[in-house]
Amino acid sequence: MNKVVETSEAALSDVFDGAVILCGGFGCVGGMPSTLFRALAKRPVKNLTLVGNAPVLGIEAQRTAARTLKVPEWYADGSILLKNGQVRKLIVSVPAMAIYRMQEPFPIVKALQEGQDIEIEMVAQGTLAERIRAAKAGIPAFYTRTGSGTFIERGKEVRIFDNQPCLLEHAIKADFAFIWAYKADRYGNLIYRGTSRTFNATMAGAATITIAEVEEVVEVGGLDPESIVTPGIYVDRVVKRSHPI
Amino acid sequence: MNKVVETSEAALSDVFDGAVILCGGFGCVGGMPSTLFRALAKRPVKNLTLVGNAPVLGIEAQRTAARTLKVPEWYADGSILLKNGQVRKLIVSVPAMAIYRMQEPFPIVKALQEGQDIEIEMVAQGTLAERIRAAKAGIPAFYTRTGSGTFIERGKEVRIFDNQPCLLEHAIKADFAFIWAYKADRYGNLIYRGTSRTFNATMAGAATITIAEVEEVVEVGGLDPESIVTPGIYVDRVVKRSHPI
Amino acid sequence: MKMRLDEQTIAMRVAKEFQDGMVVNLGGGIPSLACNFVAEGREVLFHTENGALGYGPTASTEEADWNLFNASFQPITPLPGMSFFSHDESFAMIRGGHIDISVLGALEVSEKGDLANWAIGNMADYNGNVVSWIKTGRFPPGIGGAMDLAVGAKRVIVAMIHTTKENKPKIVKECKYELTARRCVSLIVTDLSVIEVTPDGLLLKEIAPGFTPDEIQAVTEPPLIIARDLKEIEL
Amino acid sequence: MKMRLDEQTIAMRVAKEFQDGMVVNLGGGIPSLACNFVAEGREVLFHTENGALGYGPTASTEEADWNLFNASFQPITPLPGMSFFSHDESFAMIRGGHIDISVLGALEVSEKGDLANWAIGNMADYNGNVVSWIKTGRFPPGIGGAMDLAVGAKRVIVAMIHTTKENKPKIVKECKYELTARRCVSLIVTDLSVIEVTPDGLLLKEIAPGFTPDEIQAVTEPPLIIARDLKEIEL
Repeated sequence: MNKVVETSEAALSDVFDGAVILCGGFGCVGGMPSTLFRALAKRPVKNLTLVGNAPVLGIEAQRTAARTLKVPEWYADGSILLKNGQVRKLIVSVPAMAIYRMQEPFPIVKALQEGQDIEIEMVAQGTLAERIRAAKAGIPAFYTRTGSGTFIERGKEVRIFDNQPCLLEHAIKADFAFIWAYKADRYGNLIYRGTSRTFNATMAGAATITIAEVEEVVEVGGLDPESIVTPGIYVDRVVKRSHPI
Repeated sequence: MNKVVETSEAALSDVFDGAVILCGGFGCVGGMPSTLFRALAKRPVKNLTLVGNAPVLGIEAQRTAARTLKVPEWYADGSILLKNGQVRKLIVSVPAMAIYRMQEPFPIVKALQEGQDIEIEMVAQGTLAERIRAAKAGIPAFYTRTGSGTFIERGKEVRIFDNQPCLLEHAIKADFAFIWAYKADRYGNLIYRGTSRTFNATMAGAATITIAEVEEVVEVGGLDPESIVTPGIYVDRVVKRSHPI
Repeated sequence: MKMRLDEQTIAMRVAKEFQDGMVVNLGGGIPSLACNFVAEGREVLFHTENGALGYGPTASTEEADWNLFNASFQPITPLPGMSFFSHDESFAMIRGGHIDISVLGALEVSEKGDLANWAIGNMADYNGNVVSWIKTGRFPPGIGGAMDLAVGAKRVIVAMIHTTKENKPKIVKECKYELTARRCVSLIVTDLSVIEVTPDGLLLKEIAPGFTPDEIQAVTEPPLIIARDLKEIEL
Repeated sequence: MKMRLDEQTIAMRVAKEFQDGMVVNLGGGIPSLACNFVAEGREVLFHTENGALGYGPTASTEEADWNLFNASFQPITPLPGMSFFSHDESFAMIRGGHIDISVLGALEVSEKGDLANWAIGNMADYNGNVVSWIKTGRFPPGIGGAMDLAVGAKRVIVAMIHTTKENKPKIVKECKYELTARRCVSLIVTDLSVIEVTPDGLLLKEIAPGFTPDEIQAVTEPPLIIARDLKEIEL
């Protein structure tokens, strides 16, 4: 058993037109599977659905947020797929940020203004995380109070539990999960680092194929069994990142 | 902030008649919060509901299962509450085991044969874990295929997702969680050991009050932030076990 | 002398609400400043949506590490007793009622405690179509963790400037912007006042130095109930 | 010479199904023995409901550690690459379709692949009242993880003795005992045969040394389809 793949190109050679992709990370530099996004941008696949918290903010937003902290040159997120016209739909919590004043419009704003036809499903961040976890855990649907009485409620079943209106939310079914991790072994066991764990650990195992971009590959037995965050059962392919953070 | 309580008696002084208690562990010696069960057996509370995988098998079952392995003298599970007539209801996956031939009947069989009036709700193990996790996570209810087409289905809402009939299952609301952990700090951060993690980590934070019986209390900072399994947010009281495993 | 509180001072007043042992989540903007003002002798655990509990003050540029950020995209510092977890676990904490206080910024708060804090506008202005809205590039909306925090935290405190830049009330009878959640806000701390949301209405409890209740009422849409023990904002 | 497989040999035949890289969950009884027969050169990760992946063979009494048990209450040994997790995570793996093979014992299997393996009897015998059943002390039922495994694993293999102690068929037209799940079993491995559950019915594929298809049919309630390439059970 060896889940380590030599190149990111090989790791995502079977991504197909119309694929639904879970995009790891939170939306800032730490934990973003940049190498995988770069590799996919070179492949002629289109009509992709990107699912994530804020997967298309782009590098400019990072520079604005980071202020004096340096954003790595090799940084990339899902916005490079957006720029290429490869994206058909976003299922996200934050498509762009109102608070930042940037030189250029956010990538999603630009794509829409350029005439791209992109569907956007806005999801509350916690509901997004839970819908992804539900897919991993074989739970087809669940109820949550989040979003009740807001525009999120539209078109959804409302049901009362403990006198509180709750919305029925469905698992998000995805074909691929692109995630980042700090270290892996060839079984696919993963550990993370600090707040870069975030959606990466949530998405591992939530898609048909989970591909992990990692900083380091260690020997089997090199990760403490008590401290493995993502057991290898959830990971299909591991590829070493070319650029360390 | 100091969640460490000096004695197990003090840790559960507010357990009340009719309380619903999540019982940690899996059903065998490792991970069973024995000290807490012993302490509660000394208090005159009754009409308790015990929730757990197999919380009332008793020490005889352990001896039968363990064969030549020695069962510690101080071992106890929820069956000591059952023997005292303190239990009104069980929500469990395994109330007793058909496979073991023991000298005496299982504690639940004995209690019922002695005329105790005890309600028993049988739950599939995974559904039990998920209903407990749902309570922790603020999910009032969810759907699962598990149990569909079996006696578990009786009285439950059945709904089709992806052409498969699923059952609506509800979060289990509990007043107390009795759990075991290996190490804690005074913030209530916990780590476990091997397969003794099991339902203990699932139940932490799933009840109004979570009480952890631990082998060792370490200084704040003594647990690796990447390896803490149960963040202190889920734990209300920590008490050091008098008997190490 | 009249003196509006500046952002740091609003955050300082909010931080007075943090008791020893509490878990507090801070939203972006003014709320995020409150992590620097915990009272001496109190241990408060700060939670961030992207998966950390027990972080310290904001990091300097030299200390900053891309693997140690909060949900407002600010670098943070580690503290002993800190822990990291996945995003689903983080929102299990939020949705499951494990956060003692959520401090959020607001665009509008209604007299019933309805909160609007994630969209500067209303879907109705765009025929209910979020894509049309985003296409305009005008304040493209983003939900983030606010909806979950607003329904899940034990207590929601709003920290904000009392009025818009045009001096219009942000404390209103009914929110016009898209809602975050209904009837969720307990306390409003602004540069002018501290107001509690009660079943009887908005209770003016504290007031900025030199201001009169009438002056606060003039920039607040719903009628204010004046607390018997109304006092100057205490820090 | 006629030769029924013993329990170890049944487990050995089952283990032939385990391919390199697979995740396999073993139920109590005969299934639990299969962890000792993984083919050379294959790495198979064994999963146990109580929260471990990648454990090794059963532990000896000297090696046994109360913190290292499987769900069948047997001590297990650690292996490099092993991991531990909570019970909810363990069943996310099971329910979520991450287990390649679940090997379960059975009391009855129907020709459609229905499985009964957790209760020796039927609730109807006790007016549908589980308390009345348990009170009798006769084979008190316990569900455990079987229901989740039966619906969640990619493939369910039953490993059992072909008949009851009274030589009655356990492979039946309809299960009379309480069901674990409907239409879940793919393959049945017994001391007498290897039978695949197909949409057309039960396909007899392998047979114990010295036995004839008629002899297997005689202790099997539903009609068996004889595989064209029927062969002796291979180990």
